[in-house]
Amino acid sequence: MFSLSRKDFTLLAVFSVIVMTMPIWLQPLGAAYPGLMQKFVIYAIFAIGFNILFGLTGYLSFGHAAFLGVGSYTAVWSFKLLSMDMIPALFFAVVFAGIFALFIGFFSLRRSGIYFSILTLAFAQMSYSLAYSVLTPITNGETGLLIARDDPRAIDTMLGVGQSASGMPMPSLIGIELGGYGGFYICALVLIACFFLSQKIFASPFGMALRGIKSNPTRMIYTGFNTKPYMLTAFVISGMFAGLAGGLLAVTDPIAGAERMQWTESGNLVLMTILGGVGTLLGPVIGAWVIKYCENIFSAINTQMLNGFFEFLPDGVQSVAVTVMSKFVGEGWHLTLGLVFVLIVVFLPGGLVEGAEKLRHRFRRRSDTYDLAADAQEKRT
Amino acid sequence: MTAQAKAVAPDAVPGNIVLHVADVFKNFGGLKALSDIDLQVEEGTTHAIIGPNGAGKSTLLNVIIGRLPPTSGAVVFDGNVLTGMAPHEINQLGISRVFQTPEIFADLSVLNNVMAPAFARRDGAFRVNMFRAVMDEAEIRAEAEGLLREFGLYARREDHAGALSRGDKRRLELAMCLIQRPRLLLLDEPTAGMSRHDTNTTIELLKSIKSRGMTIVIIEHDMHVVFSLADRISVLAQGRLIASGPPQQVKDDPRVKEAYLGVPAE
Amino acid sequence: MDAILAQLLNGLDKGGAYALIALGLTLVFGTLGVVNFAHGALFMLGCFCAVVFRYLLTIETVTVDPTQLSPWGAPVEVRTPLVQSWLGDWGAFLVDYSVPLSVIFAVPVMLVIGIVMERGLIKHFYKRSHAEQILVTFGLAIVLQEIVRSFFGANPVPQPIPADLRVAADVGVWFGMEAYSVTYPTWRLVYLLFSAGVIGAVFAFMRFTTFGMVVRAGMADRETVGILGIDIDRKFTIVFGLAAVVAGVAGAMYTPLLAPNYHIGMDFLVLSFVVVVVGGMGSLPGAVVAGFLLGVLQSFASMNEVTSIFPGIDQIIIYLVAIIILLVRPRGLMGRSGVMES
Amino acid sequence: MTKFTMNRRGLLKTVGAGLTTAVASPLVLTNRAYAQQFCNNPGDNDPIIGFNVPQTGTYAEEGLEQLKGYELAVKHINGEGDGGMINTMQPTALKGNGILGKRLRYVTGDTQTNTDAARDGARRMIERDGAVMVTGCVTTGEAVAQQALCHELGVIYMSGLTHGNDTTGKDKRRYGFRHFFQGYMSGVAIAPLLAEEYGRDRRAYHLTADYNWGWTQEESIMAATEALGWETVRAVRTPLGIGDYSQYLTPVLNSGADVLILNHYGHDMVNSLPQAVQFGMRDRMANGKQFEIIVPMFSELMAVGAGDAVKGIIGTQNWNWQLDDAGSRAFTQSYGAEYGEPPSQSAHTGYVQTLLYADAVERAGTFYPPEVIRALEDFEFDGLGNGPTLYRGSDHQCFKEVLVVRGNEAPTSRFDVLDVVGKTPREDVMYDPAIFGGELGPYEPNMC
Repeated sequence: MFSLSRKDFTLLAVFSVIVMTMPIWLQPLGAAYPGLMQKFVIYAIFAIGFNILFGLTGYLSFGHAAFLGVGSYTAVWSFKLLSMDMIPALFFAVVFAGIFALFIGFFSLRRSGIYFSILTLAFAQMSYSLAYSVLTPITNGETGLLIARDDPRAIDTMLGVGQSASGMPMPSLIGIELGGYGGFYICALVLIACFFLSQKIFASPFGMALRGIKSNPTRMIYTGFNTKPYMLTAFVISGMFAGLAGGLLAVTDPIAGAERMQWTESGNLVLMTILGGVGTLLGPVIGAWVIKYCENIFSAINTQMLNGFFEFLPDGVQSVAVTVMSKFVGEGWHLTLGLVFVLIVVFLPGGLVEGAEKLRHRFRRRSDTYDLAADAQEKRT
Repeated sequence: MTAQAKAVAPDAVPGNIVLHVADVFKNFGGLKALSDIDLQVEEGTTHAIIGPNGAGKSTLLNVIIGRLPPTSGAVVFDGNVLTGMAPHEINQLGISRVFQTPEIFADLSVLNNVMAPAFARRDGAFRVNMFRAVMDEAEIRAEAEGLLREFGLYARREDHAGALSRGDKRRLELAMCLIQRPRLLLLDEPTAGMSRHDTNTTIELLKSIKSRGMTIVIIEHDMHVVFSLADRISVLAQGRLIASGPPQQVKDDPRVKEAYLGVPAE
Repeated sequence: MDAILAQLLNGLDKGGAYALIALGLTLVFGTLGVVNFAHGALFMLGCFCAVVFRYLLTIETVTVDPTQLSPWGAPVEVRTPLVQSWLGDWGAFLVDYSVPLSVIFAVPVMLVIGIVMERGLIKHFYKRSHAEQILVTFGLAIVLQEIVRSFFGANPVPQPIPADLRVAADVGVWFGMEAYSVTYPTWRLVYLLFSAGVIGAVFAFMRFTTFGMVVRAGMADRETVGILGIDIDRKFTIVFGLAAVVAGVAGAMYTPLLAPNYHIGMDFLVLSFVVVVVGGMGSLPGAVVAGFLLGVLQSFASMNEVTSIFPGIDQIIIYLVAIIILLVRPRGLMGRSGVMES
Repeated sequence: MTKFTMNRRGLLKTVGAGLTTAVASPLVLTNRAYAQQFCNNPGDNDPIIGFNVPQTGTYAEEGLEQLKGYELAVKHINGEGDGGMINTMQPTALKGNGILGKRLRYVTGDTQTNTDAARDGARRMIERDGAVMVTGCVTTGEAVAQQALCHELGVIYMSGLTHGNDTTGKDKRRYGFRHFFQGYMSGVAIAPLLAEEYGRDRRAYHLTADYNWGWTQEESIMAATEALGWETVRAVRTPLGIGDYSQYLTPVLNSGADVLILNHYGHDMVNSLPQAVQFGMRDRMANGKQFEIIVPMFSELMAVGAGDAVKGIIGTQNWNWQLDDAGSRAFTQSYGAEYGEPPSQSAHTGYVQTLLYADAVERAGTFYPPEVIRALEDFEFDGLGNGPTLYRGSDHQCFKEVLVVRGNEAPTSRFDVLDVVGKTPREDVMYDPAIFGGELGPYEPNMC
């Protein structure tokens, strides 16, 4: 049940090391602070889950942010009503997101291709609009759902787990508070578990069936597979991953806002997955990291920093360098992101992971084409 | 003959009627595509359906497979009325189909192409089976590799199926059907567009399958193929069944000669 | 009755805009098979064609008057508008009518932009997966937005309606109602007629020219057209240019109703995809019908009589209708089978 | 341009040249946190504050204006430039030599007008850059989200442009402070002028953006106008950001109303106001009176975006550069010298908040947040452009004169689109903090 092929096991081990040592290797990149590392890890979970649907079945959902939002709202409500412990919060986040995905998937999966995409988009946008306005009693609308000191927290009260004398209550795991690095390491463990699960799904007959549906749905039904429950299961699983990610967002930072459900968030997720490489195990994770990095680090560089950085240059050259660079950072970070998208898709077709692999092969063994194909194949099976 | 070959048709009982197309009519609007078709296929035999273009062969096949509902009449397979069943349910009853243009999983490896149908056979139409890797299913894997060896595709088991030649794709599709150990194999022009040499190879392959006791319904243009394989032949013309019987009898039937054989084949 | 007429006009007006945006998108979608996330950016560029045109007409010479200081301590600048000082009343007329005249400016500009985009980038992506098309066109859209932002900032740039068209027309009287029962902005009526005209022109072009027939055949069955040996490449370029022009003029004329900023394209992007898909992939009439349908339904759903029964219905009506239509009709209103279904 | 050595360090950190720091393990960092008395104690280092404003998205321009105000404030606090309002602020402990004798430094972030991104930015400033105070926002959503986060982490948050009642009402926090005015004050402030201009016998139709801010605004204005004797015909909620409001505007015309109140902000208002004018509403007579449109909450950038439609429209503002007091003049002077244009209210509130924080630290003699908070609470000051002002301790809301403005009929540039037509005294806009509920929470900081 927990076995993996040797190749997958190596990948998992390397991946675990990369994730757990983030505080070290992100240091020189200026990203080694808990807030961003938590986001790296959580959005990686989100993208892995999305890839189970999009990567394996080819069904492009444009409404996955809705499940992220449902997960967050559920978790915050669990903090408010039951307990500040993360276990019930995550449990309910996953369950509610799953139920929501079951509902949306049931209707959306009646169609395929672009029609499916627009159906999921429409459901998610409806959820967003309602969460922002009519459902404000549940969602607290624009300002977002926050925890308060005087929330009931039935379980905590029953167990006599009091709130700390100072500050706001913090989400915890069996009494251990989850701020900062603690929150990051918990999320990192969850990510590794999710990565493992996604490896198992990719290698399993279930995963093969999903790939079969992507490759040739006609052959699938004439081979005796009932494709509808397969699709629905994949949809619900990926919705649950999203719910888990949403729950973790609330665990590390107890607030849930409607903007998390907007189409731009779904779009971001799609871009992360495509950027990294659709259908590859590692791609969506890397895509998520690249986009979150641009968003958080590039946007924070201002002209003062640039001036300092280019101080060694003569005055005239310095101001030119600063002017040019400032178009790409700070308020111009979107431009960098847009260029990254275009350049990657032009020069690394198939996304970062697949593109990098192709390049590596081209440089390493130009002649041995048969092996190349076999290797690429092995990656998929 | 290998071990797999014996396993292909587990419990064939000669003389038993496995497929009965009973008084089927199929209209498309005003067009009568099929009229009063009545066919019986005996277990363990190869039954060929022939006829000129537009005679209704494909329509008949689609009615059998559940893709098209008949306007009236019924298709009965092994005591089950197929009308109204979904294609995957029909397959689960034991009918596998080879298409005119090969339907395979182009993005999967050749080996996985053959293994996937085996899971449908073993696990049924739907089962969430996540915790055991495909490649760890030793039994199914061995069976699939055996079939690939037999079909001369073993060396290419790791390749994308989409990269195979057209002839290889056809053989792969046949292997995908056989691993399901179907009680009835439907072949839709299995040699269409093949060279004479490939056609002969395919005939030999089909003969070996037939010799395992497999029940086969074949739709075919090529008379060489038909008379090499068929135990019984039914002739369709303008949506009607004009003759049915052993090859020699059909060959001599004047109506058939008039309707079909009078025109040079191909 | 008057309320219904007013909302019908609102709906048709909205629908005209939706249909125009969707028309170009469905051409690119249906003919070229490209999921063009940069289509919203084309609309935005069209808006800024109007802005740039007006800017060019109102270029001023600036002389600094060092004797006077503004309250924030800078020398006062004296500005003389060039066009008006050269051309007098005629120049004033040009400035006043800058928005409708900018359409003449937008057509060649957008055509060039469309052709450059297609030749430079999009054409390399016809054979690539939809996923990669999304990524590259989205990236392109962001880059275009940022370029516009670096020139015009993020604040909306309002464009005035020509003075003669600023009054609201008493539409009710035309239908035999009392005076002032339904008044409607003249510019919106102009936009409605304009969108009808552009839609008509596109349909006529597709219907009566050989080029249009080839393109329509291509939408129905791309392979066959390719086999016929028609130089489909050049046709594709022109189709993309045409889509850019339609989106662009739709944007330019819309600027008085909606002050454009660099982000306006993204706001229309999702909506235009919904309209196209509800209309059905590969169908030009479908896109137009869906545009008007969604526009009219959105207007009627916003009436107090409706929202008092279904609170919040006006928030979600477009998506709700989209869901219902797609569940009832598998390929939207007029979709063809096999286009963008896998 | 002045060079900041720290900023170079910051950038090195950012783009990855400082490989040597790689040895620092998370354990070390956590220990560092415990070694402090409170979150991001500058100790012997220069204090760092974070400016977190939208730099992209719909409200980017408003955010960038605010950023300019912040940057100018840092200069003045550090003794560069002409000192601006430090010279006019009374009382003040600021000496133009930084804070507590140390040079003030800053980092910036982009909130994208999105609560999640705003919190991400604030966390980066607090966790990575060691910011001892975070400030900036353009919407109430951003303000509440950042304020709650900063309270959890024990870092003071000075909000920027937020007009919703919740920021210092239902969602107030001990660590959050607002200088900007809010919806209730707008309603009370605008009422006398409305009575004077449009009379007491009016029928009003509200169009309200359908989210928290819109609702509180609608409630406040409705209460204030009904107190005047106006009748509310109907209040209709409009979806956020729909762009085309025609379907909500046509029912206004024949509703029997003679005033339209647009409870819209920013981009919503930039579209709804011109569209209302296009429908001929301002050329119309209803109930024998001239039909009027009111926009209770204005900003200069919104007014520019709305173009000609804004002429003659009455609304309220927090501050306007055309004010003629010493503080406003000084600020307008030095801002104009720096950027070549007059400041907006967004820049003003950012500037003032920074000064107020620096001054409070100076008076408290420490960066320790509880002490700084106590220094800010119930602080009375003058000379910052709004007349005598009180930072009320019970809800951390500033109370000062509220400006009533009107769209300039003949603007000479894009900087004088709004004219100040009235001031409502501070006493009139004061209210009982209990009406909005909420709880400030404890002084004692969490450890970040």
